[in-house]
Amino acid sequence: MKRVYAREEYCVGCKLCEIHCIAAHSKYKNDLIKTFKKDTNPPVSRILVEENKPVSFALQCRHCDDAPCTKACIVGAMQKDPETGIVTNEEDRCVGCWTCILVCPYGAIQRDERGHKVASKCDLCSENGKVPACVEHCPNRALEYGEEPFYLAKGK
Amino acid sequence: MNYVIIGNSAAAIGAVEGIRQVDKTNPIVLISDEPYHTYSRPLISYYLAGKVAEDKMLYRKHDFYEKNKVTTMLGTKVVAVDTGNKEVVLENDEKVPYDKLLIATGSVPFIPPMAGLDKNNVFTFIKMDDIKAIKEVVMVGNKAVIIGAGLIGLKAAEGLTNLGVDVTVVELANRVLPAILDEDAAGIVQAHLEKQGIKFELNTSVEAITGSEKVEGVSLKNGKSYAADIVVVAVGVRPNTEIVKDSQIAVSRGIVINDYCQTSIDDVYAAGDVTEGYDIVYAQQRVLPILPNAYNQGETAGLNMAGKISIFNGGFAMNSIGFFGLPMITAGIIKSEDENYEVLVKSVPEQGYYKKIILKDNVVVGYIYLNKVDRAGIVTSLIKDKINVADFKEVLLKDGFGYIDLPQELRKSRLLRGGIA
Amino acid sequence: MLKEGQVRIPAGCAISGIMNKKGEVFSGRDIIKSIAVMHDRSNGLGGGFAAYGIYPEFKNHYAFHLFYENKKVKQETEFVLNKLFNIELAEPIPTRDVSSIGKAPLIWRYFAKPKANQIQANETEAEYVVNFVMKINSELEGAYVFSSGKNMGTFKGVGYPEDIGDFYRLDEYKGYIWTAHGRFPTNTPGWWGGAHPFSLLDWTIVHNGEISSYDANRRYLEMYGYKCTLQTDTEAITYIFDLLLRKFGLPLDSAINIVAAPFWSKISRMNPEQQKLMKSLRAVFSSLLINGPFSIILGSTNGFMALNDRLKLRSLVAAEKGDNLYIASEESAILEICKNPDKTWAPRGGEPVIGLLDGKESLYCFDETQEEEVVRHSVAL
Amino acid sequence: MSLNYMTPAFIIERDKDRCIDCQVCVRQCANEAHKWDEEEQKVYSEDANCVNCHRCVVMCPTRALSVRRFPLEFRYNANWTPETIRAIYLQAETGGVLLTGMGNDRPYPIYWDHMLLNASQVTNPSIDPLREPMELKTYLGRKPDFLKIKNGKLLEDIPPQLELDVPIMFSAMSFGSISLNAHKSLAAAAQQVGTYWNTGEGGLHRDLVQYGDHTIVQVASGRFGINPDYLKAGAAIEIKIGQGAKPGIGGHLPGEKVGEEVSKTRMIPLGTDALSPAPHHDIYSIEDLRQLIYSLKEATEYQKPVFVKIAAVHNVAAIASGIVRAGADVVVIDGYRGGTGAAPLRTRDSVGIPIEFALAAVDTRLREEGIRNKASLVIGGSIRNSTDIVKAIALGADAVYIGTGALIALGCHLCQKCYTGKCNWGIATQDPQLYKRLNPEIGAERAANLLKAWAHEIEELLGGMGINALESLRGNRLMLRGIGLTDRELNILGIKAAGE
Repeated sequence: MKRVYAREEYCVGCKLCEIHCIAAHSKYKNDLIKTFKKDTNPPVSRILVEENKPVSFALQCRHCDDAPCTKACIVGAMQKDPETGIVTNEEDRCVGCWTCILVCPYGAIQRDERGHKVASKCDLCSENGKVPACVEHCPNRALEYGEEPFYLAKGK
Repeated sequence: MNYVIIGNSAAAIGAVEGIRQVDKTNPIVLISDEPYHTYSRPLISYYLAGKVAEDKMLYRKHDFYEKNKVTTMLGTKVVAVDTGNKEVVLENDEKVPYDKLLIATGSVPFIPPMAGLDKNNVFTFIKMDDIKAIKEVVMVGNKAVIIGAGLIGLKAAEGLTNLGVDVTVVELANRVLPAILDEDAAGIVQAHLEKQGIKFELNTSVEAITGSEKVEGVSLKNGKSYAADIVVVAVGVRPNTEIVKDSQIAVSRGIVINDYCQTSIDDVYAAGDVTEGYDIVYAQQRVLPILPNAYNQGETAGLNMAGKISIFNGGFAMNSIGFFGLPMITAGIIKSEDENYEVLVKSVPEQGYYKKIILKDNVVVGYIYLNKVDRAGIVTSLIKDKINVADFKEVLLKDGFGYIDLPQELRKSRLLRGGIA
Repeated sequence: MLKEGQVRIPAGCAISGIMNKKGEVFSGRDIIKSIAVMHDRSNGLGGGFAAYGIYPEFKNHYAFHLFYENKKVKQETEFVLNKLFNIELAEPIPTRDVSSIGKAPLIWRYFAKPKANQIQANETEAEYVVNFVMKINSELEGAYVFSSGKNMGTFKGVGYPEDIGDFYRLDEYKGYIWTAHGRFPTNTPGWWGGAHPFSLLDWTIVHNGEISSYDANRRYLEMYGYKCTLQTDTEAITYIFDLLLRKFGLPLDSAINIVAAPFWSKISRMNPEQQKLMKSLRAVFSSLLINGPFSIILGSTNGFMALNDRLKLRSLVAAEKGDNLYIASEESAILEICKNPDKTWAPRGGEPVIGLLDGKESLYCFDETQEEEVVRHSVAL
Repeated sequence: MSLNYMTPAFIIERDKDRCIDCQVCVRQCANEAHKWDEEEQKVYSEDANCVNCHRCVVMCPTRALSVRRFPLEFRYNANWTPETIRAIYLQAETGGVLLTGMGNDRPYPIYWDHMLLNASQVTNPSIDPLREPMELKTYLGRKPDFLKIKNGKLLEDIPPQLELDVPIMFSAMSFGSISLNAHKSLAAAAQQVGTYWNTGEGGLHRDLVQYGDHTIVQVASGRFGINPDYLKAGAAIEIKIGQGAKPGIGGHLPGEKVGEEVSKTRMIPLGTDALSPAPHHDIYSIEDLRQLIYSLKEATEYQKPVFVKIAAVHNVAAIASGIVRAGADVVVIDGYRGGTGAAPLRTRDSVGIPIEFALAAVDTRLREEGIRNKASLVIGGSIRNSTDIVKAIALGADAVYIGTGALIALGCHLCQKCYTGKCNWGIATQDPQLYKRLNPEIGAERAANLLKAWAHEIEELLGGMGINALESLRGNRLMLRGIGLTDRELNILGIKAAGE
């Protein structure tokens, strides 16, 4: 499946991915100014830039083939779409028990405690149906969206 | 091919999904003594507190059985397994034949002997029906005594407190949550619970439940006694091996299974709380009554039953739980057992913040995260993959410990993998 | 108004050529008829002819044809000529009055041989002659050498080519190669020297086109002592061939591959040996690529070669009949004098039509090139 | 402490209606011109730190930023301009030589812009490059006068030549002055487009040896990173005598830029200053140059063309002639607008001559001496677009070098602060936090795109002139006409005035 791959060599640590992730999942869909100025309680970013200068990279759900979060979820809210491979959390049913956080080997699931507590995670912008917002707005191609990591594919 | 599954919780559902990954057509019969559509057992305390409505308790959606071509026999109790004739025997003596059988009967409450257990308003706390029974009688202003300060006991205490019940918890151990917390962490949790009005009696146990027909109180071995309208017995659970006790299926503390989740008898598989599987932290067979383990075993069993050879390498204790807004995640060995263990601790009790990591031979074998639980799964994966952390031990406790702190090679090898790390 | 040589004048043209491979001579009447058909391709501002084999009685003498603007410059020129050459015969070139031809300059011819003692040690006879021509044309205002080969001559002037042929009485000459040119300059002062063919030694060129590489070609040529006094394409093309064939001793096909170089895409499909040669030719002589539209007929004592630019941006048709080879801007100009050719074709861009007299292997007809002589041409540092 | 008289050069304008306090600007500014106020939870500016590199402006996701000249005015004085006054303040403060980066920015005439190109009309057809082949291939190297050919075979190979698919190369910029990622970008672009990049005087990083066939390795006065392997790794060798930005001046790479990779590549100790002397101390005259040229040829078995690069100075034509006679295969002339990582301001702005004149003079001189095809002529020093190239070739250049233009393609915004090592675009820096901003894949694409775009434009212009091979433009000065030039300037350029 297509995934987002981070290339730390080229991550400039600007966090535009986080900013655009927030906007992409806010009620003001991709409108940065409204998201940050009008939404008093904007969503948490589902992508996380990890930084220890000079190294940085963005990390989000890897949509594991054998996703442990889907198996550990106590309510069956976390599911992997058999067609697309995308792991999504059905937030209606999520009770915020954080078992997914316990098992996610990437630490890619965030606690979103704005309303009723839910686990928030990357959905590959599946509702937009195109390139995830983080990849689209990465200024330095440090995020690649593809079947496999760019440089592995290139090495073939 | 005819699959029979006894049970209707995580392991049973995992098995259905495992079978259906491989075999889309052959019939699956699912038998459960509970009359309900599969529901999430851990949610019962939420249900009690009214945080989750009954229809949101479902572990899988309403159309789950239909979609997966599962014939259900809900509210039907299995009494025995006849491995010779390859059939299960029902309470009404009917027999259901199987080609492949999964036993996923879960656990039953462990109820220590004590006087007065037969009185009304003495409850256990693991099934929907337990909650429904409590809901029938509970009233604001009631007093409740909960026997056991484990996960179930404290969940019951939280649920009842939320209903306006005055709760006292009695625990034989010296601390709350003795199975998943050390003394320091338990102290923080206890203090937090006490702020919510819950009282604790530690290092003691109940001598007798008092009252006439109905519970009126409990007397403790330490001489104290408490008035009570409700008593919840939550000392622990044990594998529900009742139906196999007359069979050839090997049982130790639970049903013994191998990496394929096979029992000692051909074509009979077992998964979940009823089993005794491999604990990779302790490196021995143990009963691990936790949901992720149940699902994984169930799925593995299902895959193998349908002919796709699959291995579950074993699990280990891990829990994510929270009480009154204090989340905690713990896994593996949480207390140093001898001088071979190395313990890393960071604690700010006044903020309810506690982080402890246990290492053995530079491999993480357990941890406790209190309050700041974010990204705990990274540490869980270090346990699971037995990563040597010698090179980055000092950053394990760091706030926001993450992939950036892993050596570049390890980090890249994990991040570049699409699948599970 | 500036005349040829003071300014570059673009021109369109008609060209035509006939040769007999056996070397049998024939009257100039045919070539006049042929070029007359293409009357509309010229505008009366220039016409001319080249003829080979016309002076058999002086075949070992250089036949210099000169225009003089006045007698004074004629005297000056003859002084130089006498100093450098032994003159066998000097006479005005015979002409007849043609009403359409305006005022003509003084037109003289000299049959002469170089004075051996004047030739420098490191100079060939041909170079000696070339240097003389360059000197007269660049230094003596009003004198112009327009023909300098042996047993051949060019005849040109301001007017329609058929009238120029009539004027020079070319029907009375007999040659085995004839080429002709009708000119359509866009702007001209009508100077006789500016008409075509252009000639140096035995080389003559008639050319139709306007080359866009002119200044690149010119500046390269000037490094080798050529003086492009006329600023015409024809002059530059003549010098290019003179440089490549005579001075550098390159084979004709190499010269063609320089001036109408095959495209790199074509070279890339050649065998390695050919590729190496082509790359070297193009790399070393890149400044001699003739770019832009042209069709030319390069005449020499041994034959002629007709060539189009590599994109074939100008028309050019060839035909054969018996021993005769025809070439012209338009097929009609051939059919006028050869009703039923054995074969007619339109040469591709960059693909030469080469007609050689029987027994000749090359157009080049000057001193034999020796290995050591070749070395001498390189510029010493 | 005493009062610093310097005032900010730029002012950062933040549109508060658009700013979302996302701090991208804070994270991106190496000069700390943007800061985060933790208490106020707001982004604010330190104008004095701003160098106007536009990194923040371009990165700002809401386009909330703009940078303007600081509005502070001095009393009008045509003589004592603000720049002059500020230079004095700075020197009074520091006691040092004024340093700058990039090329001469003074308003001297730009002669490229005083030359116009020809096109075909009626008498000669223009050529449509989309329909007809259009050839830009160029060979650089010494050409013999003639070839020995027998029976269709070349009897003697011609001297080594560089084959260029476009007449544009990337000029020398050392690893040290620019980042490894910048080098990678240029090297990969050169390979992709079929041209060459130049190491500059900083050696060849091991990651770039793979691009050797498209690399010109430089030998300069410091001799950094030079050994036989280095010389053989490239396709050609360039001896750098001088550069347009600072004729007569050596180079100085401060020790803090000499990190591990630079140190290894330059073969100098970690953290030491890399000083390139002003002259080569083994070249004090032209005959010494000949020795070096032939030493390098010997070392590479006469397989590599040797370039000699000089700055365009007053006597450039005679010097170039000497260089050709000393045996150089390619003469490189760098005009006074050429860029640099660091140069004394006064040298940069006042030494040398325009490349247009230098080129015309050198080409004319070499032709007069009959040695023009003994060496190819490459020029650089502010080639800004494809018409500059077409004009340069018509004046007589074989090919051009681009440096500044290539860096602009990679993201340079000409803030002229290369010498600080804090290039926010990841180009002129060795800071790992900064150089990773230049992803060489993107850089290579952009640099290659620039060359391709210019090549297309050159083809269009050639087609318009009725030319389908670049060599027919080379030295074809009739294709040029001057506009707004004096007779003397026209004469030096060897071109006619428009209308003539």
